[in-house]
Amino acid sequence: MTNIVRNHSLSNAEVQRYSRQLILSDFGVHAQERLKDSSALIIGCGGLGSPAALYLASSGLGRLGLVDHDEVDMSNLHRQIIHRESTVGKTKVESAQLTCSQINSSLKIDTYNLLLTSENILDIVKHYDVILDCTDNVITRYLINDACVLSHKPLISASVIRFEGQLTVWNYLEKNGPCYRCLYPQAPPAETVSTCSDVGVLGPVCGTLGSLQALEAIKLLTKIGDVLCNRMLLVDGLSMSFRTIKLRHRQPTCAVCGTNPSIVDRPAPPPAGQCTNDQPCRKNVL
Amino acid sequence: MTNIVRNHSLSNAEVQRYSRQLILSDFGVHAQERLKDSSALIIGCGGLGSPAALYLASSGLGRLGLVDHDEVDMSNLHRQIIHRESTVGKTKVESAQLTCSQINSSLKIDTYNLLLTSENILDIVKHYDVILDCTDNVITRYLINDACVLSHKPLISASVIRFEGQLTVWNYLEKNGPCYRCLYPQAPPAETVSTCSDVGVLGPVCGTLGSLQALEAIKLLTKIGDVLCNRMLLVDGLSMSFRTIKLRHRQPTCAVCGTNPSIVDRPAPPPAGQCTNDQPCRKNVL
Amino acid sequence: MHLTLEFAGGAELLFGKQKTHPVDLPESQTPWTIRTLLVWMRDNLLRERPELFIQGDSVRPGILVLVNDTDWELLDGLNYQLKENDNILFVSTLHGG
Amino acid sequence: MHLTLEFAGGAELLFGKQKTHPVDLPESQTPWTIRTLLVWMRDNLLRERPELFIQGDSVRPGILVLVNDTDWELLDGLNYQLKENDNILFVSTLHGG
Ligand SMILES: [Zn+2]
Ligand SMILES: [Zn+2]
Repeated sequence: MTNIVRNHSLSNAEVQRYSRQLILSDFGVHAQERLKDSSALIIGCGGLGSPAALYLASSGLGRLGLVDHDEVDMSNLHRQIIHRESTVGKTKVESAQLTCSQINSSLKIDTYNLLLTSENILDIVKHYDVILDCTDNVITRYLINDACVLSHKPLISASVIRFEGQLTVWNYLEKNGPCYRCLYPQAPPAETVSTCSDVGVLGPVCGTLGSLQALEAIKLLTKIGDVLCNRMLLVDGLSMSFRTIKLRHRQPTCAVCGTNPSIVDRPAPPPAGQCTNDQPCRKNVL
Repeated sequence: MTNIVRNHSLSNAEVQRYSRQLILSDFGVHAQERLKDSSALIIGCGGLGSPAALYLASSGLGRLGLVDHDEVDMSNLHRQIIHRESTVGKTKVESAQLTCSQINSSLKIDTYNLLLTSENILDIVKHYDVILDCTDNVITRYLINDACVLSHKPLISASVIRFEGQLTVWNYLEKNGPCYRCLYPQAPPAETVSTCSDVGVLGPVCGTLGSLQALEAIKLLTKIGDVLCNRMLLVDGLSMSFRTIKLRHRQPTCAVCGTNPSIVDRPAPPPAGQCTNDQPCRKNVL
Repeated sequence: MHLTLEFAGGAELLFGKQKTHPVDLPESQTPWTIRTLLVWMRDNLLRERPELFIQGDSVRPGILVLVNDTDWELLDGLNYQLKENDNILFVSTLHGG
Repeated sequence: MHLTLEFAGGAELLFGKQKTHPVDLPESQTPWTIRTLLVWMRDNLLRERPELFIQGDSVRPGILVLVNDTDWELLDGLNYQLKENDNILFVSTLHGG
């Protein structure tokens, strides 16, 4: 390697391993160092979490947290590329940890094989610099949002269904970005909520959105580029169309990030109680 | 599983495994059957080939061909998520085959550990329904294009560098789509060609483009949605902007797909000879 | 007045699975707003289960409204006065992962 | 005449790494075309190594020219007559993988 400045803390092996990132103009050794000193929490080790975890594990990130309460099922494998036939029946966090460690043995990995609740989430989220919402239901999305706002963490959120995906970064304080509740103060009626189990999803749509989540995480942690904040990317895989919409700013009336918030100590359920049918109704755990 | 029609050839295990695709409206068991009866060739098992191969292997595709002449290097692992630390030094096709078979043991995998030339490419390409160009140099891109035109195969082509990616489908005959030579009758001067080794690339950019290649392959093989033909997607990961440009149709003057082609029996080198610096100059092998 | 109505994220399932609807609104004494557009849509486009799209005089929770790709909250919301050739996009929020 | 020039795929590296250049072309007796725009760009925007962008009277092989996101081959190529507020995008082809 030539032209790599010497005033950095990377080992020769790291310089070699990450050389194709280090030589990027706008990146360089100092971005690589920031990545090494950073941590990210991936909530949901499924369709979105798989590519997000694989790319963050590969990138030279220092520490990765993985949260899921589920086990690998055969019907996951068509889209959840971090798992293997041999890990069917194991917990998803264990399966994901195995693959990540095979790719990068230097990465520190924390696993949380549990269902997130308003009781336990703050204690987990606080240990990470950025949070990735890769979950599959409305209730958990409100829960994660509230925890991120209360903990002042940026939240990279993606969702997919059928051939479509959506991506944005919530609670990006540097730009006065909105939170999930600013856009959706009320939860949708239960009968309007579809899940991947209900109506299906195509694997590569997860791959696209999950990769973009990892990209936003790397940009955010290394402070390069323009974070997708105050904007939302809409992806339609069937027509291969991409559209960026402009979102509202942080709302003073927001129940969690507003000027007079009602949610102050710990996450709250969304105002209109409802549950998804992808997993046992979670109203009781909140 | 309910509501799955019975006049199909899928086993119960397959219906279970691919259930989240089968239930997709616009997809269903018959698209899954077409996928099972189809084959795809991935040329290049690197940054783009990794996610493309993982998603096609997972999808229920019948047969996957993998081409590469290289071995896994530690500096690949920051973006080539199909490889492992334990496969550094092995051939890339062997390493990729290992991961794909761990994900889907039913998939038939053919590996080609070789450098493609105008002598051998037609004999390989003819065995597949769709070709994915995941390579990293100009010369091979012309070679693959010519082989696909001469063999009447659609070519799903992606490329990446730094924070950017480009994607299109060449030689899509149903829509009179152009080939690579229609757009680029002349190769660029050697000094204007950058490679991932020269100027770097960020892993998740590969993940995004490679996933989209798998998506286009699945759509094309199952005949759903609008194929990205006569259009090119431009992705800028740094600004998170996506732009679709409208391309010319097939050109009557094209040297390979035109009305009076000069390239008729086997692929030819691009008119302005040049070589990339990512690998030994390949002018001699063509 | 000519508008393009678009639907994404599943909202199109309530409108004949068609993602784009070019529409021409009849002449009106008072200016068209999104509020009056929603009434017109309920009466003219939305044949089944209107409660999955409209709640009270607005869209149901979980649907974003974009005027020429800009969140209606940055404009006047329900009171936004429609202009010739406006593009109104209704996006149903996705939750899968 | 006001235009927006954009560069992608690395072509921006020849133009001060700036991806978007709003420009105002001087009044001209004959209509501006892409052919005359390229001459103006060489003289006014492109300070170093013009051969990496221009070859003869056109762009070098491997650069696509888009007029309002449409391939110039679908228009008149070099002879396309520029219109007020046109967006001209120059895309350098990528080859990495
Ligand atoms: Zn808020
Ligand atoms: Zn051609």
